[in-house]
Amino acid sequence: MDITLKEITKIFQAKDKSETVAVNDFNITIPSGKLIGLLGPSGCGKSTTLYMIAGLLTPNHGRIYFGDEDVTDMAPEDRGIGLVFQNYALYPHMTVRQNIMFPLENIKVPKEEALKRAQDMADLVGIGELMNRKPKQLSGGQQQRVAIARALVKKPRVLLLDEPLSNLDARLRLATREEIKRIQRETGITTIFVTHDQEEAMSISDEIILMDLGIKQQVGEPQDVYDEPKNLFVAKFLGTPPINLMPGEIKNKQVLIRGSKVTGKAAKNQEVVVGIRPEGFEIDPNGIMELEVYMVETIGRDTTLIIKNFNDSAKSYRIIVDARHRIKPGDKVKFNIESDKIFVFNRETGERL
Amino acid sequence: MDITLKEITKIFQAKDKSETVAVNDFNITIPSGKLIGLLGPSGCGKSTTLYMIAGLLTPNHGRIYFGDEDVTDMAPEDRGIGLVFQNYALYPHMTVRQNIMFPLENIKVPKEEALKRAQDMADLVGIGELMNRKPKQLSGGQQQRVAIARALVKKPRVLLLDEPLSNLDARLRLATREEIKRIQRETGITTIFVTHDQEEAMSISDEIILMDLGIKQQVGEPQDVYDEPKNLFVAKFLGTPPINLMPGEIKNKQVLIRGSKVTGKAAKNQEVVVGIRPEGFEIDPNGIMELEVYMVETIGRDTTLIIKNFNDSAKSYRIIVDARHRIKPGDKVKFNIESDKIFVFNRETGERL
Amino acid sequence: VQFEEDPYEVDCDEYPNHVSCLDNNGGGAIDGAPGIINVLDALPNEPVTITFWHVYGESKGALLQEFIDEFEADYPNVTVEAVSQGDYTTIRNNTLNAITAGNTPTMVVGYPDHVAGYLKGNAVIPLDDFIYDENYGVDLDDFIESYLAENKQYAGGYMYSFPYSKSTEMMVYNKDKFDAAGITVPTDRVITWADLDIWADTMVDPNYTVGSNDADSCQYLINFDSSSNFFINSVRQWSGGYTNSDGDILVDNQNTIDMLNYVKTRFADNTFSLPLAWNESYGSNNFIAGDVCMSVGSTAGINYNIPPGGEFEVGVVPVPQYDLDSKSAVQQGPNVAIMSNTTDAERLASWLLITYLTKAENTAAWAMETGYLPVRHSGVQSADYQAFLEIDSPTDSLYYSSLAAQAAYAQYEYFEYDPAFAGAVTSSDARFQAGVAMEALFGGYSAQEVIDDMVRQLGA
Amino acid sequence: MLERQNNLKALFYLAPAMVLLSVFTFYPLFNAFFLAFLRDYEFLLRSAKGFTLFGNFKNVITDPDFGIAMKNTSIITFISVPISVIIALLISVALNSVKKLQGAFQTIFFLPYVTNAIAIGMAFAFIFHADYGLLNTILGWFGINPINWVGLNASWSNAMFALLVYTIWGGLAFKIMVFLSGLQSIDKQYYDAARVDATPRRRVLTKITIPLLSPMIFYITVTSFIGAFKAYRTIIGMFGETLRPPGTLSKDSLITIVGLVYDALAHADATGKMSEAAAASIILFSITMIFTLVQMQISKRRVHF
Amino acid sequence: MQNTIRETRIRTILFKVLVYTFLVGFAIFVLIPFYWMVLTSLKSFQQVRTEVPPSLIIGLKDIRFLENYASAWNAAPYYQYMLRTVAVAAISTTGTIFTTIFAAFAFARLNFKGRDFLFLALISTMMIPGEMFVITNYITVSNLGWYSPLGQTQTEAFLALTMPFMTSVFYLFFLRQAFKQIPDELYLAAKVDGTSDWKYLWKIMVPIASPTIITIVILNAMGTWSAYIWPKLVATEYPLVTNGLREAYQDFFGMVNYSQQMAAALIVTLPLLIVFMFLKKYIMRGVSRSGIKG
Ligand SMILES: Nc1ncnc2c1ncn2[C@@H]1O[C@H](COP(=O)(O)OP(=O)(O)OP(=O)(O)O)[C@@H](O)[C@H]1O
Ligand SMILES: Nc1ncnc2c1ncn2[C@@H]1O[C@H](COP(=O)(O)OP(=O)(O)OP(=O)(O)O)[C@@H](O)[C@H]1O
Ligand SMILES: [Mg+2]
Ligand SMILES: [Mg+2]
Repeated sequence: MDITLKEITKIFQAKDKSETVAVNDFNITIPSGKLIGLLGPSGCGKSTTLYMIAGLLTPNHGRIYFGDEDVTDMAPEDRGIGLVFQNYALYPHMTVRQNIMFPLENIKVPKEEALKRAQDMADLVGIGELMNRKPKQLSGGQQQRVAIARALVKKPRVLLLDEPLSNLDARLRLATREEIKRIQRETGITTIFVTHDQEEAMSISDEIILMDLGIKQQVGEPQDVYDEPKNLFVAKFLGTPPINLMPGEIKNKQVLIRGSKVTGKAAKNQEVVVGIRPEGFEIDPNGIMELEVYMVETIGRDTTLIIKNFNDSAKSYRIIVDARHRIKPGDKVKFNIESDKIFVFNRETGERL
Repeated sequence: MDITLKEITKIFQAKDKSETVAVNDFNITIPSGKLIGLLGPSGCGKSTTLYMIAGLLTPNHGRIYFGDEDVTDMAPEDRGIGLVFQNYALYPHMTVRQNIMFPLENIKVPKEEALKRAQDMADLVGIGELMNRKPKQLSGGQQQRVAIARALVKKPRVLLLDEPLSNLDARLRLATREEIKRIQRETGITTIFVTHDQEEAMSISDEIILMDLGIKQQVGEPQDVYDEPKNLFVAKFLGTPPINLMPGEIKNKQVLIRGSKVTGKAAKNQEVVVGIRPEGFEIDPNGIMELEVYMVETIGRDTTLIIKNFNDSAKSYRIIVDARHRIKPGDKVKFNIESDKIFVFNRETGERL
Repeated sequence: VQFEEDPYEVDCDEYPNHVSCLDNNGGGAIDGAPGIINVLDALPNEPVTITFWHVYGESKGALLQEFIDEFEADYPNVTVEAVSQGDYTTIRNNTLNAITAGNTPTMVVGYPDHVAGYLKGNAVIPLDDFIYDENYGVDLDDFIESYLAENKQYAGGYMYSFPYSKSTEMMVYNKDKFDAAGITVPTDRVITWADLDIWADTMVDPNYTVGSNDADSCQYLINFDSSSNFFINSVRQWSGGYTNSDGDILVDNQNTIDMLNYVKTRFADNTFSLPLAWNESYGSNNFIAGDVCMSVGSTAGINYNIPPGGEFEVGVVPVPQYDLDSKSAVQQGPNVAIMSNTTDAERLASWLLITYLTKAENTAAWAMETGYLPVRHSGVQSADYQAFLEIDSPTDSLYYSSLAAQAAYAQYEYFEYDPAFAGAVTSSDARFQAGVAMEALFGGYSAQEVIDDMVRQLGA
Repeated sequence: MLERQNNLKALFYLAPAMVLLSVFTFYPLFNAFFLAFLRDYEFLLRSAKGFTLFGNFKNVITDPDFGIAMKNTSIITFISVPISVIIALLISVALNSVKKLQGAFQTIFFLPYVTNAIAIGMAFAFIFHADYGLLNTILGWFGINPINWVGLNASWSNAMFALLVYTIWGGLAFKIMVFLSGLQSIDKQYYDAARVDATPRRRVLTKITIPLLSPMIFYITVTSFIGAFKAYRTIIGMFGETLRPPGTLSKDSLITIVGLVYDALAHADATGKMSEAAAASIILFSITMIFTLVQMQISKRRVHF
Repeated sequence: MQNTIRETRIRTILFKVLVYTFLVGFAIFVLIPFYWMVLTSLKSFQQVRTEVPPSLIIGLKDIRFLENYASAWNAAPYYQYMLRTVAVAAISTTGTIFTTIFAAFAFARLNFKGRDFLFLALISTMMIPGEMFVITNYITVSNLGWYSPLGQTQTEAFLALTMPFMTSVFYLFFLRQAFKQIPDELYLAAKVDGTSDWKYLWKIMVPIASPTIITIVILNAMGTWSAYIWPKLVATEYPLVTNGLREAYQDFFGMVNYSQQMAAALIVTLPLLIVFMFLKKYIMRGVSRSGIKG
């Protein structure tokens, strides 16, 4: 069952009448059975969007459809939704087991089966031993896992996950997200997954949606969005370390940075912002760009060169190179730039050229 | 001021008398003015450790020293601590401004100055516009930032951060953690930082502590720990994608996997676990190990080869290679293994050999 | 708490007026001043403040205050703080507490059994020394005898209280109905229960609907406002015995049973009734509404029985008697006592106030306004009061009060008061149970059940 | 809560209340306890003959009304408390769930608290009046013959029914206010979670609201039980000093244990009566205490803090 | 599917109807005596006395508003009594609020020796009928010199009227329950923010528990407003409103002018109702607990 949001707008009004536009004219169709990653900076309206889909918030404007059905006025309890709240919202007076079983009891799953399903789900997220504890007696990550189990256990029609893994360690996170993905695949639940972890979003999502300031920025398959950002926001938002942005200009279909051509672009002459992904640099003694290395960081398996004082002393750039290159701070290194890792944006609108 | 934990043990006792050993005989000295990353799987006792340092929990056993001073029995409010709670713990009835100013009022900072400092701190974490909102009116990430601002604003003697960035997007996260690092450097506050993000832990920590099941596993500079894991747990825990573990054996000082030698090791013959970091594989037509590629994933800037059915059909291995290598699923590829990316562990104790 | 071997062995040198130090001569009279209280020759010149606890609400309280104001004008150095304590139960409880706290008012209004209780705490003084004092004494002969007797029934026969506000019962009847039924209620003799039986035959209509106000019939012939008084009066008339001042309950005998059985039959044939018949505490509403032809109630409550719009004429006569040879009418109403925790000056000032309040013209004035009766013969005889008794114009606002007072005086030969006793069972309890007994009888219980319950409750 | 003990600080915070309580509650309490063991105590003289262990208790227990009082007290307690707590709970929850007219309803439900006692008495007399009372009128619609609730010679059970209605009515306002203030401190998030989990309304009530309100329910239950064990004023209010329907005898009395205490107190001037009042209080105290302890024990498992 | 919405809507409407019916039903039940009070206060003395059965409505022309209310108002110096009652209520409520807040805090948040026992001891004091205290307290107040039937000063009267009511186990227990509902996390957060217990209490606990505190204020003020026995006992010359109300209409013959009495009762009740209406919004405006996970 696909989910369609039509011109959804949500405005919060505070007591003093000041308004916050949390979601602004949002249009999207989430294809049936897909897992969609919802990304965007903090406060951009992700949770609000999920809550509207869940029916906990009512949009000020616009309609929401599950399949062909207009559910805008449907009560949350009738929507068949599983939701992991960003702040868990575990029932404090229930044990882990009771928390997980709660949705099952609501739909009158026989006790025996409910117990089993709850236990299975808890085992899956690694809290099978803690079934008799109260939420207060759990660590943050354990609580989060209870929340996940509670949302998944009833096999909802639509699954909404609001940063469900933020408090888990990397390994558990990987395992859990793969479990979620697996369950989602097997059952074909349409799923929306809010996360701040790009790697996570990109690796499990069929598509990702990028939001900013309540407005949809780009939708597409993760790699496509990464490879072809539509605007500066998207380019900046995706990628760790983030893309390196430099002021440049287009002159005669050539993109120039500090006067030297880095790539070509069929566009009229103008001031632009040029973005180059950290991995888009190739060390080449004949490279077109010479940069002085300010610092070298080796984290885990990566070696990052940090460039400072390139054009703006406050800014620093990051270049990821193969660890084999033995580069020391102070070295001047020449680079070529891979053309598919370089993007040019209108300096005013941020639109990609 | 350095912090010393001496033989700290914390046992939670539930109503039914069942006990959970959250922290077990923990010994460590955190050098003055350093930023220490505390890592470990969910539920391993990180928060508990922080709470004991803060004085919110009393250890069942052991002493805690700030410098030479035994603070084990000191009240939390006298310890001069800043703490970002994993669950924020914002005061629900106060506005953002009041929340941030609260610690300043406690130390009787003049109103004017307090207002300014609160505003500055809020601006720093990007919530300067939201000062008049109540926590309820904020997004998850915004709440978390209020919590950070509140902990930092009073420039505490000791700063304890419990997954302070888990709900922030990558960019904000980077920016915030760098701000934290900067403030920490400038003021020399001894800081403990709990995070699940290894990259984060490794990039900002002067040292990292690894915990598991309430027990300290390894302490050291991040890269050292990564490069020289003391035991299987540490090796497994650090690194994304995680290290590839294969059963192997030592025979005549040779480490064998499925009979073929991968490296040497001066140890007596035994069954071992061999760990190879994903980035430790080098494509080499004459490589010592031939593997069939099951899947190729390109996420952002990385290309990951996924190997299945190597020796255990349930397990898959991940190899990260340079994106230049055009490899398709089904290809059989030969690898050499970098000797500093391969670790050998006792199969029983998990100790590194 | 102090422990004493026997609290009844009071040091009589120290407490010469304690109840235990007095001979109980069975309510006999004491002649002359016993010399227990030191009566000052004159009020000192320093200011004296006395506190007077009473039970009077706004209107009676205001009237009392007028007397006090006059009194204070006569004795400029005396200040009287008159405070209403609400009702009799409250004043008694508050006074008991005050005694225990050693923090009493100077004088209180109360029933004899209250005073008998206070006496156990050595808290009231005998007034005899004042009564017989040359300067300040009063002529006891001027007081209505039964009032004096009531106040002398304490141990030792001393007067620990002094008559103050007295009332009795009278009967009202609906003249119009009687006229319509062709019956004349005799005013020259006491009505008997036999009369009632005869009238009931004509006037009680078994099919009477409440509120219909038939011209010549009623639902019940006669109502008794106070079931306690009804019981006590009746039991006396039937020589059933009630209680004595030792607190013995004397009702468990055949006479009482007979009386109750008789009353029960009269309840059954609607001759007699209690306000309970209409779920009321008093019968006045239903009397006015015409549901009952006659009603017995307190003289002080006469005005409640008068139809406000003058819908019918009301006659007032003495209470009917069963047996003309042993007539009985209750005499009730509080007395006043002076507390012992006081100075001689305060005592004297209090006594002066008491005598002032009971002065002939004052007791008469008080009586006319409140519906109580004067405590002194001279009050009754006073010109004002005599004029009051002679009011015969129904338009006069005091007309009915006057009728009530006349009825009262018609029966003052046979005023009877409740023996006062305090202790685990008080005379108030006995009176309360008497009422309960009558009501239960009305409710359908048998005479024996009622008596048994009464005896059981009074722990005889 | 911090795990560490801090007796001094606690003392500081407890001191104001404790000083006042010591003077005006504990001291009188011990005083009262003490009296129960005095022999032939003279209240007015504050003197006694010595001590007795059970003498006063024996007097209370052998009182013919004691058994009746015990029966009435238990019935009032165990019927009125559960019913009124449940009704108050339902009303508060309903009230909390509506938007329109909420303020008006709240005011209405508070009214019993400010309504003059005499008016209440009159109104209930009207409600229960056998001939034209509201209740019998309503029953009449269903073809039920008029019942003599509190009138002349009304049966004990009818009178008790009326008393229970009256008691329940009288207790609603306070309970509703307490529950409302308690409901306010429940995080709305739990209701969101419950809705998403498709929880039927009844289950929201029983599984979310009630457990989360349990501290207040506990409070109300404990204090209501204590209050009901002490029932007396309501009976006076309804039946006057006789404590029973008019025209009945003591076996139909609705007297309670506190009624016995009052009875004894009303004779404070009689030898030993104060001690009996104290002894009756202690008997009541013991029963209530046992019951409260049981409740606390149960609440340990049921009350979620 | 569209059906579900309709069904839900119908269910919701049905449920609403049910809820409102329930509320209205009980509202009527609760209102009867109050309505009675208003009704009686508007009837003539005559009507109240003689009507059988009493009428449930009253014709416009039968209303005796002015008559009853004016004479009720004049029956006692209510204005003066109210002022005094307000003062007494203000003092004792302030006292009660402070002492119970402190003690409830200790019981809800502090860890000290014998806490549970002490708490039980406090609760147990509620199990003794209040009149057992009255006598001793009366003696105490007398011994303290705050009361004497002879010449009590205004100050002494206030002391006697307020001091025994400056704290209350009943409200202490209530507040402790409310305090216990506040998440521990906030206490911990405040601690590391360097907050003293004192400040935490006033800045965090009290604002969050404000619905309960307001409730206590209302209930306690109400208690003073209807206090009768104690003022009667220890402040004979400084009556409070209820004393005024009761005594103005005390009569030994049950022939109270109910109309006027009810009018007076309403006059006396009105200020309280106004205060309640003003405060009740604070009860309903709870503090939403967000910003705490779990
Ligand atoms: N109050 C408690 N009662 C019982 N057990 C508890 C309590 N608090 C924590 N624990 C247990 O102690 C262990 C350590 O908890 P802690 O919160 O320190 O973990 P953590 O390392 O912070 O985990 P996370 O990363 O998930 O937050 C966990 O297993 C947890 O379940
Ligand atoms: N109740 C509210 N009243 C006013 N503003 C609100 C309210 N709830 C949310 N907002 C604002 O709406 C915007 C969107 O909030 P939302 O919770 O959807 O953000 P988000 O994308 O989930 O952020 P995060 O990643 O930080 O959780 C934010 O700016 C937030 O401050
Ligand atoms: Mg969010
Ligand atoms: Mg934690």
